Amino acid sequence: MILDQVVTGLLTGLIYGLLALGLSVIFGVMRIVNFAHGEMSVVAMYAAWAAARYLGLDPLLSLIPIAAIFFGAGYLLQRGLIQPFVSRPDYMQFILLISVALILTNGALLVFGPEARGIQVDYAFDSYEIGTFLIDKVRLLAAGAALTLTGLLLAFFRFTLTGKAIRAAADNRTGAQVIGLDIGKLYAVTFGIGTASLGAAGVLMALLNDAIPRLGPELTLLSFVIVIVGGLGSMTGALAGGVLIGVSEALAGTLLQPSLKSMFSFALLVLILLLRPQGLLGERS
Amino acid sequence: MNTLLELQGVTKSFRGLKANEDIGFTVGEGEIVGLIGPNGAGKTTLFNMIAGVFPPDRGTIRLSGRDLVGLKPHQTCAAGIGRTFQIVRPFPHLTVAENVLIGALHAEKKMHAARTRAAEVLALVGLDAKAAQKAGTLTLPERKCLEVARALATRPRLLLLDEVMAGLRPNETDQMVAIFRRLNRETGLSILLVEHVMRAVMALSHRVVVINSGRFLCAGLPADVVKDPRVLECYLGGED
Amino acid sequence: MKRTALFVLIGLFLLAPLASGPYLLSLLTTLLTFAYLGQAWNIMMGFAGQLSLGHALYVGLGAYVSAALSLFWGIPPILGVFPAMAAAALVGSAIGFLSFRFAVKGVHFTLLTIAFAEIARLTFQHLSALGGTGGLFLPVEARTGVDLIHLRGDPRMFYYVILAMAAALFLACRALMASPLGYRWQALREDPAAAESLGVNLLRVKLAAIALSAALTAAGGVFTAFFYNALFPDQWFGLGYSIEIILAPIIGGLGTLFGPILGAILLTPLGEAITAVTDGLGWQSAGIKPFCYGVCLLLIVKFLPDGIWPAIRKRLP
Amino acid sequence: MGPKISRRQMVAGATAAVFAPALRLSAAAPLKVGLLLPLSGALAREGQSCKRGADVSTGVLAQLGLPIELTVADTETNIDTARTRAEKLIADGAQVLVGAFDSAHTMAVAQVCEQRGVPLIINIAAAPNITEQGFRTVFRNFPTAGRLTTDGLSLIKDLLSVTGLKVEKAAFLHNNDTFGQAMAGAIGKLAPGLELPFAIGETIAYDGAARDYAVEIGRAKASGADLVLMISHGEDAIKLIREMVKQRFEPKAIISPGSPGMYEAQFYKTLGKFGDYAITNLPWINPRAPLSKTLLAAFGKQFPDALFEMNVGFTFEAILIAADAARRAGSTASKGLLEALPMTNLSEHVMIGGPIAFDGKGQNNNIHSAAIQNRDSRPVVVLPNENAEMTPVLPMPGWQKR
Repeated sequence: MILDQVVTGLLTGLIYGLLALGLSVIFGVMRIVNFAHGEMSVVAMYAAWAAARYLGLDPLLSLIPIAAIFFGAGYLLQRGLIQPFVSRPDYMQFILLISVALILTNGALLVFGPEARGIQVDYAFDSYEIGTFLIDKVRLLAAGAALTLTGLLLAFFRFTLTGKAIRAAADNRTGAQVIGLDIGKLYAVTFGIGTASLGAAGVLMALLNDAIPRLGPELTLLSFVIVIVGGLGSMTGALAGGVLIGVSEALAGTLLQPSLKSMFSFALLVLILLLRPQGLLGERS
Repeated sequence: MNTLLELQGVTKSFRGLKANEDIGFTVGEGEIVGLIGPNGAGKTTLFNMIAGVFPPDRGTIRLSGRDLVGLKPHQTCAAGIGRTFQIVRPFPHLTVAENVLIGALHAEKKMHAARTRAAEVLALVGLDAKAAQKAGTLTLPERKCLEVARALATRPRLLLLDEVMAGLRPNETDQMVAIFRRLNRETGLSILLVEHVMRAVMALSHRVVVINSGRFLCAGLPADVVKDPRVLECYLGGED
Repeated sequence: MKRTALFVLIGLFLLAPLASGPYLLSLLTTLLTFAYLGQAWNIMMGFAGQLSLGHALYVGLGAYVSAALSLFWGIPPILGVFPAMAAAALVGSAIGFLSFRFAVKGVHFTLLTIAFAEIARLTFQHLSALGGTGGLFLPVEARTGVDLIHLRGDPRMFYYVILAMAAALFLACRALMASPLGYRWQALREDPAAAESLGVNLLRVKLAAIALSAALTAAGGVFTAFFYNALFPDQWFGLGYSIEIILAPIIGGLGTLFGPILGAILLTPLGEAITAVTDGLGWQSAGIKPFCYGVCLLLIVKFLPDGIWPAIRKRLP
Repeated sequence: MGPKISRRQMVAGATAAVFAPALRLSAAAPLKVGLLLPLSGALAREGQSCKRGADVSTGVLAQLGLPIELTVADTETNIDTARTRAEKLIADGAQVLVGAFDSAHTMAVAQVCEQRGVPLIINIAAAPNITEQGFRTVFRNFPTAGRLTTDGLSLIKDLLSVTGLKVEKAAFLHNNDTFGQAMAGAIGKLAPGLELPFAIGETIAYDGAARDYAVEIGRAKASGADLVLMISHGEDAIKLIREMVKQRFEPKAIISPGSPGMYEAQFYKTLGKFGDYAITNLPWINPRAPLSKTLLAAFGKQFPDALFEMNVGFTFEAILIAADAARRAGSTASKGLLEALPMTNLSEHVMIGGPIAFDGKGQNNNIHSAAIQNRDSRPVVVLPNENAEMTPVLPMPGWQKR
């Protein structure tokens, strides 16, 4: 049974990883902590639900268009609202994004109502049986998609010109300006990418969870924990953190009382903050 | 002349790179010593070790015989070391007077005594007209003055000056030099200064210590040192 | 000018219960509670520059410690407030010490404060001796009269208690700001390395800020416990409450004395005003009020990034 | 105007006859009822479902000659707002308050009401302490956790004996929130005295905010339980059942001894056939009471897409109790209501149980639970017999045999 749980935790963790990646990318490049992170991904869950309900699109298909829309929204949000706050102190960024979160959560409540919105795919209840193992099909598909997307993102940052420019801007803002990079645009692109990946993660999560407005803050906190554990600003760290939190929550739930699952994550967070503040895979500045 | 600051065999490396190796020199009481060397010679690292920002890997640093190694910056300050930062670090949202007051609070426990002390120091460096202004609004030369005033307000026995003349115009440099000479003469303040502005170094220093690539190169009277071929060579050859 | 404004403000608050009905009184009590808690939080963030997003931890601790002492040992809150404050100061110092010892700074420090508040919330959820998620209830007796020792009385008494607390804290903060400690806090906030070079003992100054802020916040928690008489971990330890606490001082003007008060004066009625407007317009959909509140908040941060008080002060002679 | 409407009106008319004295007062000013519910924030779903009960009450009560004027206020799931809104409602002239769903908020509102001498009729809030505080103005028409549990567990015994099902070991899964902990505490205390024909094996407390319940169900399955006792809160029930299907965990019965979750619209919509056969033992609308028929008809008309839930029934009843008190007092003033409420003896109401009456603490002890089984994505009363619409079916068919 423990092994079953570890596998489940691992698969869930991959989706968490993609979710947290968005937070990490944005922080890593422009040092902004997106406190509306979870709320934004709940909007993506609703988008996936709406696509399934009204267009009959499977979330695995609506994934790409929704991520694209989220990219655009993130780009515009950064340009229109967040850019002036990049150089302001963190508490102002915090209040700004808390307001955004309030607006998103209650906007979702206004538009979609308080009922949980679940997506019905015809494979929702399937699971694969391998020996004594039971693997949940939805989770496997979602995790696979999350892993693929994460891989694509990593490749983007490693191999494309824009990706390299963004990394340069993250490492040395002034230096990047000196060599003529348009920082404003790069930041907007980064915010777009961060938003797109949390959007994609939201769509995948909609397969496993019903969308409900109050899920937002939970997801924000979860992403923080993952990102700190993996290393704030580190992309592979976010993935590793997601898997670690997924597995350790599963184990904590199995070995301790399940209601203490998140306590375990927070304890892990504290330990990491104290002993390795750069996170498991982050670099010490 | 009694020895005030004494460094012996001070060595420090960062990630395998030696920043300072086996450095030793002294500053006497009431003495002004110029510490020069090309960029990257390890001067600021040395300052940070004296001020307690980080400890040396090896070696001793003593102030009037008291071991400074392992002390935190606020403890070295209590021991009598005042310092300025190469890149000025004013408290931007506080007024000029408040900036200096925080230093003065180290020397004076009572608020009004500290305020008086702060006012005196501000007058001394010629910033008294700007006392009520926010430090963030000062010009660079004014910020340098403020940096010095703040350090002076702690009533140090040894003042560490890290390139305070850089970026000043010649007449401003001369004013600054005059202030330090007066302080030195009237209060017996000892000064160790890292400086690239040779005009200031020559005018102020009683003695000059040269380091290069983290090692002690030579020491002597300012006029002698500048003629030393090794010094010339390290400046010409060491510049990259 | 500032002094006159202060006296007018205090006078208005003193006389308010005479002119206002219970509804307004209730609103003013909430307002003063947030002004008080915001002021206490401001010591740590506004003065000393340590951003805590887990201040609900200290409200909860103060509330639970004093309530438990009163329930199980009959210790009245007037005495219970001291152990409550001490407990919060101790926890705050422990967090402060750990963060100092392990050099946890900036965003990481903020997340550390959230983590500890969440751990406390989950712990209290599982403390069945203190009611767990089922809640801890104080007996509601003697609802008339004034009993300051046991904090029992009618709403006007509670109003004056929190008014006295807020006023005392305001004066205390004003004295602190002008004290050596206050200046050292500001030095720590502005530039820790420079402060240290000027002889400021960072650990001591930081711990003083956190411990004092935590203890004063806990005193607010004691008030809250005896005002509401029912304690639930999700309510008083929750992240939502931590966020509520810090809105007023940031909107009002961080690090200023009037900021937390002005912020509360603006934000508490803002919620009521939005409800009145949306009701008046016939917008009945649930969620419209917090939605508009979010929009207002966004506009304020966007256009008055330094807060209201600094913007007003600039225009004062 | 179709024949449907006229039939509904007929039923309403028949019910109104019971309240005949009320008709004399119908010209009087309506009773001003202030309703406090968490319409936004964490409890928005529950609050909005309660509100539907209130929305439908105005019309139904008017037909009974019990005119009310309803003002609804949103507590935003925030205790300060709950308190301030209560004060505002009273300031705006509310003569009786109804609410507030959450126990913490209800405590805050109760104190305002006590202070102001305005009666509070609690629609839903299960924390036992609320009626242990000596409030004079607080009346609760909702069972305490202890009562819910006793009824819930006894009904399990009845269910097992009626269906002849034998189970050996139960796994007890409960949400670790206020309600869940209160219920779990009551079960721990009461179960031994009830001589249940099965043992409660693994007890699993879970976090309602958890994102998935793979571990929880994994543990229940590994414990070898053939009965699942579940205290859920809302959509957690959906996730738990879905996880059972995925993990192919097929207990003989899934029974909630008195919690929300498994009889809600979203539950049926999301789970479809997998939601069937689960049983919840809780207070429910008495489908045979005349007033229930009126209420259900009105509800069906006003909310064709919504499902009638317990929240709706209790919110309606709380308002009914207020209107009834005003009728008996012959006045809508709070003072008169406070004198009339303790004398409440309302036999014509909608929820299963005896006449509504309050004990010295303001608690109605006559509410009884019924066993509700999900059949064809609809909640159906299966026990007690006098209220039953169908007979219970246990053991549940396996997931793949549906």
